[in-house]
Amino acid sequence: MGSIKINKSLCKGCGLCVGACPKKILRLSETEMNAKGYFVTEIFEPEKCIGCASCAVICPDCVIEVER
Amino acid sequence: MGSIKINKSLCKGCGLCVGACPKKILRLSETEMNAKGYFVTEIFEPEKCIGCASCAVICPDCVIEVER
Amino acid sequence: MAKVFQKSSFLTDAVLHYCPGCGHGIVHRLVAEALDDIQAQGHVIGIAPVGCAVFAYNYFNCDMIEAAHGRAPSVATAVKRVNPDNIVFAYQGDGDLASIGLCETVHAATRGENVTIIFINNAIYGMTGGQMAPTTLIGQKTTTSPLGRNPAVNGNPIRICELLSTLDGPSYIERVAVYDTPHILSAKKAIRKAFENQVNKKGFSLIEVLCNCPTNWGMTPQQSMDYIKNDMTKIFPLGVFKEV
Amino acid sequence: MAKVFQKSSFLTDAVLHYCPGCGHGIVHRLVAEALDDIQAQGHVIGIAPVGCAVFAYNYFNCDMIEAAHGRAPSVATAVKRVNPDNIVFAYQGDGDLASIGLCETVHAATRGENVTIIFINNAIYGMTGGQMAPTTLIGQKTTTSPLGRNPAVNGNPIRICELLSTLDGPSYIERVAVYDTPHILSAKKAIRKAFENQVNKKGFSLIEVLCNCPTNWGMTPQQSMDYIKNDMTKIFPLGVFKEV
Amino acid sequence: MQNIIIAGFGGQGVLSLGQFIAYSAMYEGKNVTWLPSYGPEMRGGTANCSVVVSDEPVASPIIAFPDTLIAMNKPSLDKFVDKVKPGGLIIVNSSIIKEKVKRTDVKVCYINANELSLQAGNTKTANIVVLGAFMKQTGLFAKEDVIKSIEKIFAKKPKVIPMNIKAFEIGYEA
Amino acid sequence: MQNIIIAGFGGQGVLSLGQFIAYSAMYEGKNVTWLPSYGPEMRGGTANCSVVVSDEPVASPIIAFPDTLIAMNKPSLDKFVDKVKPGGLIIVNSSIIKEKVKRTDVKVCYINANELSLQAGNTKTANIVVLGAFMKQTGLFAKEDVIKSIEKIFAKKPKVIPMNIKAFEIGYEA
Amino acid sequence: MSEKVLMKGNEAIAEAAVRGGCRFFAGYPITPQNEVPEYLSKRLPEVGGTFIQAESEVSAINMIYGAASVGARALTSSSSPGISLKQEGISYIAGAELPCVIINMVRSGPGLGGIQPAQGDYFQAVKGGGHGDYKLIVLAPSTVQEAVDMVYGAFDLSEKYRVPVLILGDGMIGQIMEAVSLPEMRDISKIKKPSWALDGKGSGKKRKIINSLYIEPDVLEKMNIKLAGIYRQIEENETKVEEYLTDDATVIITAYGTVGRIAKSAVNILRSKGIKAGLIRPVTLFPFPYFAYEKAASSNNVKKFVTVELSMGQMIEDVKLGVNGKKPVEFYGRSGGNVMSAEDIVDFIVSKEA
Amino acid sequence: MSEKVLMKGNEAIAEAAVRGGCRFFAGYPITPQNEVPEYLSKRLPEVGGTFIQAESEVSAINMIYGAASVGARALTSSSSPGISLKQEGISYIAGAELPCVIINMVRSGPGLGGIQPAQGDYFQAVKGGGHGDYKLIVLAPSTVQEAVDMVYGAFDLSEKYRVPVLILGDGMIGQIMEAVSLPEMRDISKIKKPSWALDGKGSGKKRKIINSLYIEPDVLEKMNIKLAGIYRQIEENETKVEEYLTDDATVIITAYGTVGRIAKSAVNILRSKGIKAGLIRPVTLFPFPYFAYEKAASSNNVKKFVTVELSMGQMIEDVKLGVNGKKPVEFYGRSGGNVMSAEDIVDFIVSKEA
Ligand SMILES: Cc1ncc(C[n+]2csc(CCOP(=O)(O)OP(=O)(O)O)c2C)c(N)n1
Ligand SMILES: Cc1ncc(C[n+]2csc(CCOP(=O)(O)OP(=O)(O)O)c2C)c(N)n1
Ligand code: SF4
Ligand code: SF4
Ligand code: SF4
Ligand code: SF4
Repeated sequence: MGSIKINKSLCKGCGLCVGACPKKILRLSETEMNAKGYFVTEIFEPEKCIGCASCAVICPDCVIEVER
Repeated sequence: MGSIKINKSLCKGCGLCVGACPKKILRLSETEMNAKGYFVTEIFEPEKCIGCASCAVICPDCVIEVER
Repeated sequence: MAKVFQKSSFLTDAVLHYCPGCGHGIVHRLVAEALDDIQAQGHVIGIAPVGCAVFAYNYFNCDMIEAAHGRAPSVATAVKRVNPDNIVFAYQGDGDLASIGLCETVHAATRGENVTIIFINNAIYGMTGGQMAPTTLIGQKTTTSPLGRNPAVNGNPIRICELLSTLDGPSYIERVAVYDTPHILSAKKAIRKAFENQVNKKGFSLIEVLCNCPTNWGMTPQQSMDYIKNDMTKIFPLGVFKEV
Repeated sequence: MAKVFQKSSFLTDAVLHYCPGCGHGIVHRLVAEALDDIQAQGHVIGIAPVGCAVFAYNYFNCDMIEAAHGRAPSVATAVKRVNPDNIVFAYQGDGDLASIGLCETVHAATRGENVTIIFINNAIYGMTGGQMAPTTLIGQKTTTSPLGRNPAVNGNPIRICELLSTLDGPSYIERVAVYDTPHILSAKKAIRKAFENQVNKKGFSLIEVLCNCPTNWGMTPQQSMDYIKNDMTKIFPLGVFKEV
Repeated sequence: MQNIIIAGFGGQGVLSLGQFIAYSAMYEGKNVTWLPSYGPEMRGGTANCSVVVSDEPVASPIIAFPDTLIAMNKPSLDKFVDKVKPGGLIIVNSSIIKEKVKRTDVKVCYINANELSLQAGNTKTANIVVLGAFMKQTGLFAKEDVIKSIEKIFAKKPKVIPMNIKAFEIGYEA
Repeated sequence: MQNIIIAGFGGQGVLSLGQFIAYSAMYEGKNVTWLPSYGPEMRGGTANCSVVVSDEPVASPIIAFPDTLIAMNKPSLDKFVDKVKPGGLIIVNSSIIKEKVKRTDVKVCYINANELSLQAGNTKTANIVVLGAFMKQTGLFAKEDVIKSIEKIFAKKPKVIPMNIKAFEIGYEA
Repeated sequence: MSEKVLMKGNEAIAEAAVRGGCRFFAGYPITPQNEVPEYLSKRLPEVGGTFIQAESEVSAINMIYGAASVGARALTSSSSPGISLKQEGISYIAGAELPCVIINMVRSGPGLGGIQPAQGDYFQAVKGGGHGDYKLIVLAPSTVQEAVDMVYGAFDLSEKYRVPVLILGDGMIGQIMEAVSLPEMRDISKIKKPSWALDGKGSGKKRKIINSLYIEPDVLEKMNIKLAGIYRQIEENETKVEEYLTDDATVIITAYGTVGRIAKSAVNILRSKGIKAGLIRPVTLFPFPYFAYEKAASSNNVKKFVTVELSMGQMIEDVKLGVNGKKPVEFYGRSGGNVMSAEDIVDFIVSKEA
Repeated sequence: MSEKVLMKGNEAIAEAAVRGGCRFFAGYPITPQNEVPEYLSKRLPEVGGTFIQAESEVSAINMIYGAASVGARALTSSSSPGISLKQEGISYIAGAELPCVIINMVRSGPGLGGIQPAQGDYFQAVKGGGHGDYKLIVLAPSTVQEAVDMVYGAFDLSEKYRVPVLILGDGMIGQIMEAVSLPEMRDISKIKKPSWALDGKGSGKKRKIINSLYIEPDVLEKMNIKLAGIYRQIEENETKVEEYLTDDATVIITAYGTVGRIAKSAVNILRSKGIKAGLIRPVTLFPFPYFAYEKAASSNNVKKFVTVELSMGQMIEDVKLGVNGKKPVEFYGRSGGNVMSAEDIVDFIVSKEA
């Protein structure tokens, strides 16, 4: 139904998207750190994404692009 | 019933007391000028004074003392 | 016969420098009488503004501070905090309080400083010769709104009582007027209550007094009193805006 | 599949310097999107404040002016008067707008200047490291109210929307919040309407955005969003306060 | 060069009297400065101005020792009487100042301007009456030129011109 | 005299690492200055501080050429590596900095502080691990004295003292 | 040049500003400059300009910052305490390289002080009352005509260097009436808006930003060095001084602004008494005409300098820096709003000669 | 003197103020001095004092005016832009002869500038950024210990003359940590409130008034003359300077505040290279130790002076006034927040020698 593109280099690992996703399919990585030193967000069940853009709307850093 | 004392040297001839007096017994003199160059207020029917202090209450310069 | 009216001992002997018929003199007396009434003599500190009342320190018979233009609320705040047992009041015009000093006014109010502010709203800058004030009425001619205040260009009058009443800090806000004897007597009551509130540590109080400036309004003193009554009170309604 | 969400072209490529989870980034995007929506590109001048958003001139993809602390409303006033065809907005924090710049805010509002102000109320001084703001909640700990804001000592929070709504100048005053997606979407609507009002020459509009500062609140971003929802909105109720 | 100080109560028109002299000077092609005293009080209090008329550009507009003093009230006379240069002129508004100048080394001209102004129809023209007296005494400018200045100055209020010319002439003849 | 620059990301504890050295110096009766860089950003960005330890009163707290550089991340190493005095010391947090220092005229000590700190029980003590390594390498103060400083500094939070002493010793022995 | 008209300094200055292209004024009432805003409140709307009575001097100077940012020829006017309040804003304007014209009709201080003429704000004007390294171009008119001409040209000057111009007057120049020739009205449509001025059209690479924040020390240092370079250029090109009978003078009186003209009278009187006096009157206070003092100090005729100010002694420091120890520099000042007459200056000098 | 403690400059200063009797603080946040208000927001209530975070710097300085009027030992603190906003208030305080202590932790300017250490506010501090003829006592600490000692004594000094004291620091002195001995806590109950301080008891002839308005020029002039007399006394009694190895020096480096200590390192390095350098470090900037320069300039050893500042050159004017043309005065400065190292100064001097 939907898909998101995470620009990980911009992510600050704030986790707001994680809380905002109605499908609860986002989480902060425990291993992947970007150049800024943040553990970035990741989508672990991308097939469940409904493209609602909740994550993108709350992301303060325009990290996420959404398609539907 | 009442009586007023006008400290003419302080009077600025603004005429507010004239308007405030319910008995209409005050007026600005046309002849008596004080040292500051103002035509001062005067009471022309002192016997009618009821000592209500309206004149004194509105006088900005504490020119009038009232007894009753 | 007994004296029913004489000059308050809270006023000095200095001759007021105000223009003939100027309401500043009336309000000075009311403040003095209110302080008399609450027997404040010996523990009062007053703050004079920059405006026609700049020489107020010559007139009130108590310790006085001459503040910078608009900053009396800040000065009063500090004085009261340092000397909480003193009765502290500021006496300010509309340019002083509502224009340059608005930030200080609102913040002293929201802090709920336990001081009393006497706010003379004469809708004009008297001292500097009749420029537009933040409280100048729409249509009113001043030296800097020569065609009459036009809201599109010069903005709208500020209603200080209404504005301050949105804050939690103030304990007592009332607007009064001095255009005739009954209103002068009510004004006195309001001022006295404001001081009583301070004694009772209720916090910030402000009394807005609608006042005249015959000189810069270009009117006789009596006309100017009528203008307060007929025109000013329409925009600035009298009454208690906050009391806690 | 079509793009349903991508970065607004009204934002530059510069990487935001804000802390992780800071709502400034969200509101930047909303402002940009609103300007996109009304197709303002090519005639916008923005004013950045002094505060965490001090670098906003790097982020909005339009002509920008960096104002002195608190003075953005004065700068905006002048810009709009000189260039009435530009869309002029100021973006200000609570220290900037409600503390040092309160006088400028109220006077631009009462003049009814046809500008739009985006007011970020995060209840703290972010940039300088977490001092008390005029909007800090009672009990809230900051570096200058280390025991929690105590109204008797530190005063009470100021409600800007309520205060400005007592004036005749403003045409549109609303308070919104960005603590979750639905509220972010409403916030966007309000901001867009404020800009539309400017286009329609309705006069002064201000949107207060309840925002977070996880860093200086000492919370995680998500906790800080919950704090807006549960605590801030109690003191600062959301809604339209004025619309003409 | 003529250095003139004009002083009196606020409201007596001392500033505009000075301006009349200044305008006349300008219309005659002279250099002139007019410098008012200014105070914080709106009404009442005293006012004065200094007028310097000169063929050369005026260097200092400040007058320490006037050639002429026009005193419209007592305090003003008292304040400036001793500053007038020996051989100078003092014009005294005798409607208001009842006493005489004691100095013998100056010329003194008494003029009851308030009363005379009534003849012109309005006490507001008392200062113009004095202007007339001043011009007569000093012969600084031709009478016709001053009248022309009055006409120019009042060009926007033509109604008051005759009254002011009359006042001027009364003062000139007095 | 020892001039030390400590640099890394904000949040890596570089400022407090510098303070530990400064406290130890003071407790040993030395003169010391600790000077942080400070920036406008609340989170992220880089941070560094300069510590000067001296028997004499410290004149300049500004270090142009440090005796020792403690680099907690790559940008910091790059920024300061060439400033270190020949014969000086560079301590590199090799948990984060993967490459080697190319200079051959300085002593370089690599320490994987983040991993080692886990042994102490908390990655927050990575800076204390580095402190240990620094003390071992420079022998600036006696080990016992530094431990005493740690105890003093944390006097108000006694719970964390053992963990920090452990981290220090891990670093010292590494 | 038109027919001469008799005008008050304040009004003449206001009219000259309009004729010089001023289309924006923001200010706050204060004696003794009120005629400037009062005049402009009527005049500016007539020419399509904007007059705003700001809520304070702080707001006014920031309005000037805004108006200048979008290329308007912007003017503000005040007197001493009000100018003090503007110091932060002035520093911002200087830091952002915005042109504008600021008038200070100086009154007596410190504090609320008095409202009579004074020159106690020399240091503030010339050394910088605000924070940081910046300069204003400071012009000191001694006659209304000079004030008119200065103000008329001030916008061009300010735009040329992107440095604010301060007209340092005093209550006297504001209140005096003199006959002036007003320069002709400039056709504002022919004055090009500066290329850096914002118009809202910016986006992407063509975005324009007005700013004084340079968080990187190296960048800010470059800016400081750039500004210093501009100030040096101004010193080279714009320094103006009036010298009067200095060639054979043994005593050099030096004074600026209205005191300059009083001092000129004093020179005349002294000469009539056989004392060879001369006058150096700085017309620009920044840039200061140090060279005139250097030259005079090197002359064998000159025995000493006498600095005359309406202050306790401020410009005298610059005079001394110019004289550089070569000759004695004396001081005669009045303050508090008292203005010396030419005779007072003469007395001072004669008494010292004796 | 107690055991030494390691403290940040800002905090040490705040504690020293409290120990010196400070019981009132009003200020507004600004980097790099925030630790002063933050520390005091906790500390002052502990000792029964008042801490107010004012709504602006303008309000803060007027709170100081109020607190000082009633005899409190009042302190405010800010950094450059904030100090600019305080100029009107400072002029009022000086005009009303109120004692107080003002801290400026200078950052780089002009305008918003940057937040790193600078000395670009020298003119503002020393010549008077506000309007009118007034002076502040300006103290420039070069170490945290000196700052502590200065602040501790500043209230006494300020009350003695009824002249405000300005501590001119910079971001570096505020942020640096050094070991300091804190002076003992003064018993505030033993510090007598000044007799002129208001207490509300006044009436009739015993009324007390705090004021800076003197509408009569003669009265204001007397006030100006009185103040000038006080400033002269201060010059006589309070001028302080540190001289280091000046006796045989051929090059005199001169610098104040934190740059003074950097310059001291430079002197040491230069001496190790065989160049006989010495240092004059003004400890008081007003009163300025002109005499130290006069003396050095008269010495045959001294070939030149080098003024080192974190500015484009401000104190150099006072140095020149002291040297009075007798020897050349060179300038080495950094700005924008860049701070020179001792080596930089050495390089500058060595390069000029070559
Ligand atoms: C900083 C500053 N700005 C301006 C002034 C000039 N000024 C003196 S009184 C005044 C306004 C007075 O108006 P208001 O407060 O309404 O009082 P009023 O004279 O009408 O009683 C102004 C602007 C000043 N003294 N200081
Ligand atoms: C005149 C002046 N005073 C103080 C400062 C310091 N300062 C910078 S940002 C700021 C406050 C920022 O708080 P706020 O406006 O709430 O914005 P936030 O950082 O929370 O977004 C202050 C006081 C300054 N730059 N200029
Ligand atoms: S678009 Fe919606 S469903 Fe998909 S990840 Fe984002 S929030 Fe979750
Ligand atoms: S909201 Fe944005 S910045 Fe925050 S974790 Fe998600 S993608 Fe990253
Ligand atoms: S100018 Fe107006 S306010 Fe001032 S004294 Fe006169 S009448 Fe009163
Ligand atoms: S300090 Fe607060 S307001 Fe500022 S960027 Fe960080 S989170 Fe946002």
